[in-house]
Amino acid sequence: MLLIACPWCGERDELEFHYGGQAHVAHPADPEALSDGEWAEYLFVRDNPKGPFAERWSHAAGCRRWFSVVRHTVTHRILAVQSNHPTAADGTKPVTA
Amino acid sequence: MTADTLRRSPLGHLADVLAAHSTGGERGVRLREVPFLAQLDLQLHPHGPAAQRIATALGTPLPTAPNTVTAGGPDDLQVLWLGPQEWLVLGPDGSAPTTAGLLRAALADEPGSVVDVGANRTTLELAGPAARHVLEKGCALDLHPRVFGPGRCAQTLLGKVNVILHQVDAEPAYRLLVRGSFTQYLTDWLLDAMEEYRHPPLPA
Amino acid sequence: MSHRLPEHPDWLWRTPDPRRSYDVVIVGAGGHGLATAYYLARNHGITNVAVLERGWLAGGNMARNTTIIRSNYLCEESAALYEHSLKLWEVLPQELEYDFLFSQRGVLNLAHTLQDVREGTRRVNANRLGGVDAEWLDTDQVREFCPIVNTSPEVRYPVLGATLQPRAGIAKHDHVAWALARKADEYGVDLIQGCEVTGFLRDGDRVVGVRTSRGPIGAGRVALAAAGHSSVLADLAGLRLPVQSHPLQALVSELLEPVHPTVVMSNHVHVYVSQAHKGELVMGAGVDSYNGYGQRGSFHQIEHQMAAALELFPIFGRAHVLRTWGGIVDVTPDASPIIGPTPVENLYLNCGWGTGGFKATPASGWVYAHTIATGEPHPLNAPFALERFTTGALIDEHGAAAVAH
Amino acid sequence: MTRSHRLPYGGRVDRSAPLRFTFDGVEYTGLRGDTLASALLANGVLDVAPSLYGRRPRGIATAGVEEPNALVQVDGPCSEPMRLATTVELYEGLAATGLCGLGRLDPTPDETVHDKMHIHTDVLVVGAGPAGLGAALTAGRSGARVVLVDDQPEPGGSLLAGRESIDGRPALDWVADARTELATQTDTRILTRSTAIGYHDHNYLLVAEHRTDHLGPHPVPGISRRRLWHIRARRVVLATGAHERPMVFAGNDLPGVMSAAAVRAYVNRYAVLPGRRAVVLTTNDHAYATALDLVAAGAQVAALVDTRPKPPADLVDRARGAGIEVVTGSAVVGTRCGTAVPPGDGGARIAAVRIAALDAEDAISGPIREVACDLLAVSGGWSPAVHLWSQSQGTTRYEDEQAAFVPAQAAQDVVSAGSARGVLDLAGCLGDGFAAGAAAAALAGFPAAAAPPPPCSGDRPPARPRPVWIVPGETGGPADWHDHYVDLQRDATVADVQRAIRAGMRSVEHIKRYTTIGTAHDQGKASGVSATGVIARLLGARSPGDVGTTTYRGPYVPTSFALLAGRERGALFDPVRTTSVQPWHVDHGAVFENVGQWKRPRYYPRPGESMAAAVERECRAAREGVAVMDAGTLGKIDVIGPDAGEFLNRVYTNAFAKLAVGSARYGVMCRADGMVLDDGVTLRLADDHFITTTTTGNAAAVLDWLEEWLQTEWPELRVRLTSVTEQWATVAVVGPRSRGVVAALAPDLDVSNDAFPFMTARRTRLASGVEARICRISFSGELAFEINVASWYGLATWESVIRAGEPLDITPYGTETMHVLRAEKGYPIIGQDTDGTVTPQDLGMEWIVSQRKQFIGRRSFRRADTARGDRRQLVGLLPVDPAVLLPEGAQLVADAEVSPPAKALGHVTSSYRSAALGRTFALALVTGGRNRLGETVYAPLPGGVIAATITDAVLYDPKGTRRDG
Repeated sequence: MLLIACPWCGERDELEFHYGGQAHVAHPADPEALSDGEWAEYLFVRDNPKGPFAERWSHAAGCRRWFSVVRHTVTHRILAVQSNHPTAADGTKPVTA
Repeated sequence: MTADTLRRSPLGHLADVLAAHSTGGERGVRLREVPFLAQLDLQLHPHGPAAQRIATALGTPLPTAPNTVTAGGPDDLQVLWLGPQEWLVLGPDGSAPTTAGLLRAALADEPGSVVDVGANRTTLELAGPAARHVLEKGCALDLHPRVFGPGRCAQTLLGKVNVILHQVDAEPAYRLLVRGSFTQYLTDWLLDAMEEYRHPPLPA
Repeated sequence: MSHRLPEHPDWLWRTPDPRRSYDVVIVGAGGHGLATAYYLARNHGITNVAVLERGWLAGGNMARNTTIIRSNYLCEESAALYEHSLKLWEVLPQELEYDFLFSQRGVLNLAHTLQDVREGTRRVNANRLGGVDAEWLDTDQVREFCPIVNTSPEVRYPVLGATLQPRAGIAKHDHVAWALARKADEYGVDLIQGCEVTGFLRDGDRVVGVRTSRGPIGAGRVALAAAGHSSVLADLAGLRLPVQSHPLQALVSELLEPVHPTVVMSNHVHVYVSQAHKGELVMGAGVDSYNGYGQRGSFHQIEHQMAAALELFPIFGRAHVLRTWGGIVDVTPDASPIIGPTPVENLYLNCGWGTGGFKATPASGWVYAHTIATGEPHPLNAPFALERFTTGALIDEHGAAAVAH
Repeated sequence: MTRSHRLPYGGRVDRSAPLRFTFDGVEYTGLRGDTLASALLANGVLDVAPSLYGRRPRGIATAGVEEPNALVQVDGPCSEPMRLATTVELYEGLAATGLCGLGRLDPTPDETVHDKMHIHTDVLVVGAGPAGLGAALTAGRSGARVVLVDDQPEPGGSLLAGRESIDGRPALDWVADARTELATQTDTRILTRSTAIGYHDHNYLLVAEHRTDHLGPHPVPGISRRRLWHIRARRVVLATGAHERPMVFAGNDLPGVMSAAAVRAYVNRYAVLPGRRAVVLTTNDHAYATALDLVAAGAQVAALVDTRPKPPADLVDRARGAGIEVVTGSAVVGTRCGTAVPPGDGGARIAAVRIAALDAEDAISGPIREVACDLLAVSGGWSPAVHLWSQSQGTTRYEDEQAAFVPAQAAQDVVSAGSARGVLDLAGCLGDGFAAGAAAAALAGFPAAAAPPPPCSGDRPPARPRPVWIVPGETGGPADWHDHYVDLQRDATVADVQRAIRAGMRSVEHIKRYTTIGTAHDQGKASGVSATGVIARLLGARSPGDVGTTTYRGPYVPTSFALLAGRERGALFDPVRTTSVQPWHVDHGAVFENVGQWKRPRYYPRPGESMAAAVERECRAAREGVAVMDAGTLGKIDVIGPDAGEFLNRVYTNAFAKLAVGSARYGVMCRADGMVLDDGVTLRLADDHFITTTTTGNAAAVLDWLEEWLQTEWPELRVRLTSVTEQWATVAVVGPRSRGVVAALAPDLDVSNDAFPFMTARRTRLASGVEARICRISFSGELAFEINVASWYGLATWESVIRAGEPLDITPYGTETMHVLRAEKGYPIIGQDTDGTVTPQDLGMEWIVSQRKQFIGRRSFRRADTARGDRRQLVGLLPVDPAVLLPEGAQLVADAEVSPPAKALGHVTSSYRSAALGRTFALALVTGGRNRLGETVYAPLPGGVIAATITDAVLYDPKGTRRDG
């Protein structure tokens, strides 16, 4: 049972979260401009490193915010947590940096 | 005006059962439903002008510290932090239309939402010296008084059910807001967890 | 009465040093790598082969699975591949001269909702049409077939019926791997343990060998068969795969007198359990949602697995979990494997088996050996090419295989 | 009657509380404070059951969780297999049976309760021996929250079995004081009879507490039998102690060969003399105390055999002073079994040992002599209990000096203390514990003044041991040593290990698997390192460190399924979700269907009525009169904000931005790969306010999906989502006569078609006074209304609909009828007629796929396979024989004659008997189906082939003339 620090609610059990896979994979701005191969890459191909991995979680049973975590995929140590909610930029402070 | 005789709270039919399972004493714990509380889901930007207007209208600021509750105003409202841009405004039975009106007026043209969720969830109150231990049977939050206490709230899991947990008294007493469809299950779960405290403790 | 396992043979395999080059280098001495080496030799006469293993032979997922063998998959392509596998399982004990306790005790897949019933009957009918043995059992027949299943209508998700594949069953995983290893070794294949692949030797766009912790090794062709680490290896070759690696756990009980005559799987309540030869209950838990290479998963998966097990098998209440462990499953978007050539010349790929790798071992080796030997996929693995993610011709097993097994 | 082996005084047993128990059907008496093992030993019973495979007699060999032999079935209301006699506490009436390594599952339902508790602590200390107590004391003094767990009924650990002094008093007085002090610390909790079984990531530990096992087999009212503690700790101190290793020599498995530390525990803690004439065999200092304690208890110690040529002189002197012959540089090289056993005094038992000197290479180097004995106490050295440490991913290293694997690099916020990290003397353990507790508290934010540990006496740091991994046999070589047992429970010997190595095995993992060493019930707890030593010797490795151990896997001790399941059983296994109308459904005999976690009425049979008849009746009511259904389970989401229309445009394949206020529209949403995800009707309540519905089973997933896109892709959209699924009760009133019912319910509402057209909504106050939103939405093709009220009024509104409809014979209907009605109209059910490989076009819904806007998944439709014209498409099927029902899931082929393996053209997704059509019909996904209208396909089934004609999916009222009534 991982202990994940929601940037807003603080440390909670993994069970409260939904996993969202690799972080920072943006939906292509213009999908129609992509080749089938490029589109397939967006749909299906994600990094899968053995080591630090930037990934998304959503605090589904809590504040329901999505955020990013850098987690080591062998030790499960959480190396960084980052809120990507726009409010953060506007001055509301998540409880963890 | 609606005849209140038509209204059914999810646990109205179980009031006697809840009372019968409640116990007093040093390791007592009590469970009851607090039906028909007004509940409004409020979403908006916490630092816009509307937030200030709402604070004035409600008579209490919106809590911006996660997992905290503010209270006040003539209507005895409580505002629970649900997320960085979301709150639950709780009030007495019947107060929803007025409060919703106030909130909508204060929100004005600013993006946000006010949604009546009064019938979406009901409220259970779990109180007594053993209340925390009952919760600890299925809640992974740290409920130690050093960490959690009156005026704190959290959206979390109790057993397999999402709840809004709100500590209202140091006794301790907690309110559990649970969606209507899960109410029966959660009640069964709580009554089962409380069973231990109806019996003598295990000899040391 | 509990059974003592059959003794292993007096001789298993050599511990050779790597030679400078081989016709084929297989990366990964798990079941699939060993089966590939075996069929390269047996079916194609290619014996100048090395199987390189980072750790100890068959120590990855091969040592960690719950040994269920079945071929009753939903999609025609999958069923055909797994059925080929099942047919090979039926002849391999004799062919390999190794009693690996292949026991065709049947596999039940329980249905608990009307949707489960629809999916189950769809699978039974599809399997029968595809030449795979399959039957539909009603609740009474389920109780008759496996009397300890709780078929009471009072449970949270009552058993509404089950599919049965009579020819399905279990086998002893270590014995299987060792049987293949022994025969491959006998054919002259070098099984090289403690040899980690750290990179690829390239000549332009072609792969011509591998860099290893024990020095460079030349290779006419390089075949990856490193379940759990497919992405890590592909990365070394500059390939990104539609694969994510997740933890998957399993557990065994202590030895118990026989109570469970078959294999029972339930997607809905989430149980899969058999009682092994010696008497231990062997069960699998769920796949964790997050990526992980730690060969361990989250404990709540085990707890949920136990609750589910008791829902279906109340008699298990006082059994004990003796040991839990975790493996790493490579999961693809359509829950089907990838077997075939890659965009890099002379580099071949076999990965993404999710939870189905063990049962596929012989067929995987068979078709992979064919692909490596001929440069062209075997008809059975042609649909499982990497290109399907571009064309959209996925082989979507999610419908019937939403959980691990 | 046997002579009692109970000592007349001493021990932690209550002589005023004799307890009767039976073992293998024979009645005995023990004392409160006994384990089953000590009570059996007190009665002279040593062997519990023969070994599983070799049928060798085997005796109690240890006094704890590392026991390899003494497995029992504890009988009772629900008997429990595979308990250890060494850990089962005696209670009045205990009944147990010896097991030869194979348990028996009792089919009797287990009525006992198992529960769980989740707690957080600043410092968790595992083990309440001297190091653990010291750690808990200092950590607790800092004000930190402390949890101390120990598997025994009382704290003390090794002190319970010893005779040491602390602070000038018996050590157990110090333990009592420590316990008292801990009890006064407000935030310290001691869990006894509690074994830490698992150490997981992020300092998450599982502790199994046996709460009532020692009280007897019956449930104690209100008290769970066992409890699983889930503990999240900021810092962990592992003071888990060490296990004494067995030694590998010929005949080392005879009953009467026992761990020296266990012998000491039986003598001192349980006041039981396991033998009257003992030989002690040791590689280290510790067994000297055993020898001395045996003598003090009145036993004879015939010889103390030390593998070391020069053991510490003071120890030798003390032993000799007690009249013990000390034989140095030697080992026991064989044992002899007694044949003449006193009647009733157990079965086979050791009668003599054979002793020989060993040279520096561990070879026998002198004459062999035989010494008679009835007990051989063996200390092969000490292995720190690194199981939890290893589970926490900490590394270990082999320490030659100690001949042990000790903790090396920590992977989490944890330290080991005391003998768990190889500190084997009491003063060292106390000092280590005190320091570790203070440090852990400080790191958790509670600095504490360092208190010096109390002085102690009775032992001292041990001298270097001399492990002898294999004591040679008197003849032959390792391949012949078939009675040198390495794993007692698996009957695996040195000869077996040698065979594995000869077969080519080199890895400890392979050898373990080849021989099955370490895989039995004890998981090699005590013997694992000995096995590594044996393997190292036979492989010619320099030390066991070069071979390594196999991975330590949880749980630390076997843990019952029931405990892990906890309270999630029966009614609490998984939530049952119900709507506010549920009481009515139950009262009116509904048969329920599980849909996700919901219970939905499937149909409402009248007394004696079959499902088919009920469904036909319900369908007829909906088609010809009026019928009512509880639609409250559909997911409902408020979508609010100036960009709500744009947002819906992006997630649905069709357009919503320009939907008129007060109007509703059906929409389909796809995943990014173009496959249908969900469908439902969305209603526009205001310019900036929509309410969107989802399928019952998908509600949570769809909300997650929408939030994900909104938060992570389109944060610029000013849209807020609120789930209101349970806010609204939804009563669907369906059928040509529904208008009259709604008119009666809602007198203020003009329900005429012109005033209230299809796919619009109206707010009104019902005659009851309840505020309602009524929509004209139809999932049946008939005139239909959906009445939405706050769910507080759901039941009352449902009842008022029933009352208002009574004159029209209004009929409640369930999901089965709903499915028939919608299928007659060709409306697909997502998840039934689709399976994750189906596009909207495959469903014949090109009309709903906008060509003018972007939406999630659109790009995927252009992929080669997705754009094929001959994909599987939804069509209708009419069986040629109109009375024959196609089974759902039937496969379809083009030819009546087909022999497997054959490819299918498609399969039946839905199939029903239709009263309205007067026949059976089905929906199916068929390859290129829409180009095959009129063709005949065949469903090969076990009972024969069914022929059916492909038709359009819409079979009932294709022109849609009925929806306006």
